[in-house]
Amino acid sequence: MRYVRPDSLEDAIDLLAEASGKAAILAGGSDLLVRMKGGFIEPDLIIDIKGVDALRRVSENDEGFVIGSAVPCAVLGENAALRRAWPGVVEGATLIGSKQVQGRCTIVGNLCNASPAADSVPALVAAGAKALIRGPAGSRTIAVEMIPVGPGRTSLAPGEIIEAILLDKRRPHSGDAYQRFTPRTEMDIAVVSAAVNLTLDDQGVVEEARVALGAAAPTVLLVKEAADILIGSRVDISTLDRLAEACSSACRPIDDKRGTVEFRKKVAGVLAKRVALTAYQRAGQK
Amino acid sequence: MVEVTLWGALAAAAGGTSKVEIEARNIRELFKRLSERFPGLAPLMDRGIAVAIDGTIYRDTWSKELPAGAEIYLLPRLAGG
Amino acid sequence: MAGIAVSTTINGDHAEFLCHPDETLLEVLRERLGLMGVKEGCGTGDCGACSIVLDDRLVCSCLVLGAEAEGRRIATVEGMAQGDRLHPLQQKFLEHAALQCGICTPGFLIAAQDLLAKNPDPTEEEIRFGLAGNLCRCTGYDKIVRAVQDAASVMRGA
Amino acid sequence: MNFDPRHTTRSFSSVGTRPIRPDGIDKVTGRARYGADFNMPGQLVGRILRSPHAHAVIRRIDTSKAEQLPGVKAVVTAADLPDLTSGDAAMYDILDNCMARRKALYDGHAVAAVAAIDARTARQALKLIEVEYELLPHVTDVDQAFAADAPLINDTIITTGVDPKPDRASNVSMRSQFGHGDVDAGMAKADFVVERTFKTEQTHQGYIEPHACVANVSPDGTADLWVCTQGHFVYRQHCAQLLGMDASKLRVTSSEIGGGFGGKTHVWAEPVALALSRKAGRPVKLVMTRDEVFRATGPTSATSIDVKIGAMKDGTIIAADATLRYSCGPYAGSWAEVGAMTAFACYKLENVRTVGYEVLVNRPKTAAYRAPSAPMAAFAVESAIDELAGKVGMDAVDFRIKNAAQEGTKASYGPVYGPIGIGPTLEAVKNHPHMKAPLGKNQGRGMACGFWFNFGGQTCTDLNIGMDGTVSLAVGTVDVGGSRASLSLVAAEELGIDYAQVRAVIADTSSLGYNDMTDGSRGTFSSSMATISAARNAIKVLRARAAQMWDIPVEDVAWEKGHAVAKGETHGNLPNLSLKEIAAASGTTGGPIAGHSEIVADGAGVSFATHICDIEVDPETGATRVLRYTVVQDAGKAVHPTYVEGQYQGGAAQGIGWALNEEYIYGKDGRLQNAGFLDYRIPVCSDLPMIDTQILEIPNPNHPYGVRGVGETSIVPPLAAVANAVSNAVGVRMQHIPMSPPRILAALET
Repeated sequence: MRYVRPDSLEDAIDLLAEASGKAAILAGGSDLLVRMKGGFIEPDLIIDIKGVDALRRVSENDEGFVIGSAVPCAVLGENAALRRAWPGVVEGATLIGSKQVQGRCTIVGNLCNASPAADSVPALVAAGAKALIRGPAGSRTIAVEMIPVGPGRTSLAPGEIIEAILLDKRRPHSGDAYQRFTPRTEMDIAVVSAAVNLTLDDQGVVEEARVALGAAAPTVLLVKEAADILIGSRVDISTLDRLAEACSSACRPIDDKRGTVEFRKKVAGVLAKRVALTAYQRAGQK
Repeated sequence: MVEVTLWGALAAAAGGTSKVEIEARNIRELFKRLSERFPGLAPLMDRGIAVAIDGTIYRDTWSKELPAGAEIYLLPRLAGG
Repeated sequence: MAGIAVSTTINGDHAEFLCHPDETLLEVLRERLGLMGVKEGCGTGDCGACSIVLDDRLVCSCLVLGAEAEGRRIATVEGMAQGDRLHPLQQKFLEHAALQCGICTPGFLIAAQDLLAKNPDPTEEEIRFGLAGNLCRCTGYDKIVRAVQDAASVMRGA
Repeated sequence: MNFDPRHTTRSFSSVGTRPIRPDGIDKVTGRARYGADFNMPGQLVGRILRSPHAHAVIRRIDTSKAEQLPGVKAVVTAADLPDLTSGDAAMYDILDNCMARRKALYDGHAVAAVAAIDARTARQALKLIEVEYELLPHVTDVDQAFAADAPLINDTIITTGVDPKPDRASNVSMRSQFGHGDVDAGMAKADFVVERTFKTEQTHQGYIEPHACVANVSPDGTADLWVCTQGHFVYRQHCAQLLGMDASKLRVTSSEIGGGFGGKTHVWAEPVALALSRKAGRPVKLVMTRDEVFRATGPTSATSIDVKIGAMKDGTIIAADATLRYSCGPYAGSWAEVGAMTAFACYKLENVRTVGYEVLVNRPKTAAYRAPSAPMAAFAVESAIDELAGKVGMDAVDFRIKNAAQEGTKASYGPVYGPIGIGPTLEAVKNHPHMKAPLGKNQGRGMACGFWFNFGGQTCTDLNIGMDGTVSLAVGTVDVGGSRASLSLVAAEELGIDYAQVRAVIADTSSLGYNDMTDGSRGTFSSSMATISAARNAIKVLRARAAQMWDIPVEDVAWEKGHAVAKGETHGNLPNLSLKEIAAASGTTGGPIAGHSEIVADGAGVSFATHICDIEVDPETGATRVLRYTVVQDAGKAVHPTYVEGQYQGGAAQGIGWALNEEYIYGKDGRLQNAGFLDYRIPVCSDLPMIDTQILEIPNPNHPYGVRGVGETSIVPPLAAVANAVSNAVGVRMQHIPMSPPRILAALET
């Protein structure tokens, strides 16, 4: 086993592409080290990408935000501009694990771990976030929901690294929100979760909407029917009830140690209602 | 002479008698006489027996005297956490 | 398996060590450097007993590789007292009996120190959520929260 | 030792104060040494291979490849731990649990172990051990295991306590029964009857420190064991017996203990570590991973309990009946028996019957957890009592006060009570401001009572007075939460000196006589009794030395406030001699001054508590939030009130976790699915409110200061108190613990 800490992204990609055995990328390590400890993975090469300065920055340009793949979630929570523009995304990112885990974990790691219960992913999906991918064949940009293809599996090709997550510049009257259900108040994994991202017109009517559910299917679900219910509404009670219904029936969850099918279906709807209301209020204030 | 009450499982092993009159001055004598009279109690006594004397439970003080007229109650010997 | 040479600063002092690529910082601190105050409760980042501060970030040292410590600053419970003067948090933990078995105490002290550095006057709720990454099975947290409140007020006054 | 009535009016000078504990500094500076914090020169790393199967015959174990791996110094299997238990069935079960012999009986059962030069070699070696299993049908659920057609776990288990003796084996190892009166006749007379079945899931003590030890067997057969344990003397006995050693040749030193709660009263890895060290000829350190702790150690029983209680219109309980099925892991146990004894212990009952069944399952061997077995029985009974109070139309507290046991009541488990504290705790709760505080929407309040026996046991203490007049107190009960402070207070009190002049340490097994372990709430109760006795013996010596120094008869020397005082007309004018002065002269008055004590600390006195809980339930998600919690419990006499409060709060927090979220979850494959702190959810700081405590002091007549054990009772009421609060909040009777959100939501929708 080898540990390397390249200082450029190119070096990191070369190392990954040339690795003879199993290579693992280390950013926050909060998933990788747990899997290594449990004996589920024994990489021959660990590529620590935190030596690449560009990956450790959050920047804002004319198109929006660029979040480097090695930025710990705690840093996202401390970024006032990001919090203002994408409060739901930040909510998701800063709910992962504990303060201790927050200081390490990254949204890209959360995405690539490809757990259906990943806390930061539903809000990213609802936000229409994109992943900037670099690999031996060059770079490409795809929607984040295209990355996980099933529990623990991603669509990344061999040698590919996610360089950054891109979030659009916010239009006026926009708001997003994320909530998850956990039995404990902290230090827990989502039993089910929901994210809603809305843009209103000048009259306060929903013009654009995206609704995403976590831990409700093998990958995060983008529920178009639910979004369609919100579009054209002022998020009144009957809209919310229909939204809940649409979310509950879109779920394809499983029974496991964290929750039952019935519970997940029901609570997905409840959470969707609650986050839609929060997102609507946030959008109305801007 | 003291009257001794046996809890369920012990009474069953003693042939169904739940109250026994025993000539015993202390717990040691009580156990000795009981095992002489009811050989079937042996496995249960090996597992451990506690003696409640007027409501206070004794597990190990076999020299404890059995006052005349006291309520003597045999219980399983328990452990705690 | 080649050893990796790491140079770092621990509790203000320079420290160097060799470690394996898959060795966690927790293992290095405990087994190579003798800093046994850093405890292992789970090894998976779920209990907080191995909490340390790594370059001003509170982390679980079981979720950090030893090799990652190169060039960084590490603070552990062993560095909290100044000579024979206890840190106010240590003193208040003693006075409030904020520990029973004490295995979680080093992690709580480091987490509380980090919390108060960022928020010198926290509410009870902020303390509770701020320390939610540290498990204690003995106290029910009541006396820990009180000790942190008391230490915070001493530290603000000082 | 009987309660000294002087103490009811006496003002204590040390006992009842709240000084800083002597071991505190080491614990806040990281210097305290726990199980894993000790190393020896040349030490190897031990690791255990565990069965991934719930129930399987071990056909063959091939360790040859592991043995050939460079760096591996020893591999052991059951063959290295021959059966030396000579027919002692309980010890045989412990042996089999330490290392599976014929069959693997649960997911996590140890099947082999290695000692290697480092952890990575040891891990690699485990992968090279080949075990051939023949899978057998398994059963992990207590009700399924109880059923007649269940897979049989041990074909030699014939139910005891049943007449006539059954002619075939089953998973029920014992039936036990307690009670008096005529339950059926009583029930027939009742105006109101509540009958329900309750279930509780299996929990773990959840101590933060995994089991750890360092074993060192010398070629001459002597050995040392450093270990985190609640009872190093008991570990010595067990290890010596299982390994065929003389107990005196095995010296066991207890490390600081990072939580036990009953889970460190049993050996698991220690005999294996000793066997590895013996075979390798080098010290072996063995530390469990968290995964191993959950899969292989500790858990409580899972239970299924039927309760039926009848009351008259005036609120008198006329009959009470319960059948309790407790899982005990794959070995015979006596857990339901304890549940059956404690179930109705809070009440004055004319007609009562409890029947307990011990049920074998393919889960880890059940271990004690803080007032073992009582919380589940209390959950079932106190839930039914609450419901019955409602049917009668009485307030829940008043109904309990009306039926509470008192001095002279024949306990449901048999004997007649002496002075007890259930009534006073209920009165205190009735008058507590918490009971009168208003509740909001979706909020509910519950209260419940709890009972625990408390134990004493064998205890040995040495009190040595140094030449400078300071005192070393050596005790043999492991300090799990501040007892060194309490015992120093007691020594200071008895000798009449300052707390700061006493230093208490936990002695190893070669330095002190045998001590039972710190369990059954006995630590401070028994060791304080032994400390008082040791101090009184030392005072006898001090008086004799003072008599020598003054050259007067010893009968004329009294001991008052830390001084020898000459009495009588002839020498009443002699200036008092302080303990320090007498100690300084000890070299010429007969040598060292000490007091020893070896006692059986019986007469611990039963313990009662009543708890109040406010909870809010989110009716859409089933989420719960504990808003307020109050513990009222009798301490007899609180030696160090801060640590008594700590015991009350800690037990309540564990009970709340059990009530709401903690449970072992097994898959259909019989494997444990949540062997970690992420999915075995013990409460975190933000889950709990402050926990208010009220200490009642009703002196224990069998202790010189009136002390009762306080450690365990606080975990008995919370399951029921929380369940009653949730039931009151949602208007549906909760019958299954933990009341996880999916269970609450499901209950709301039926």
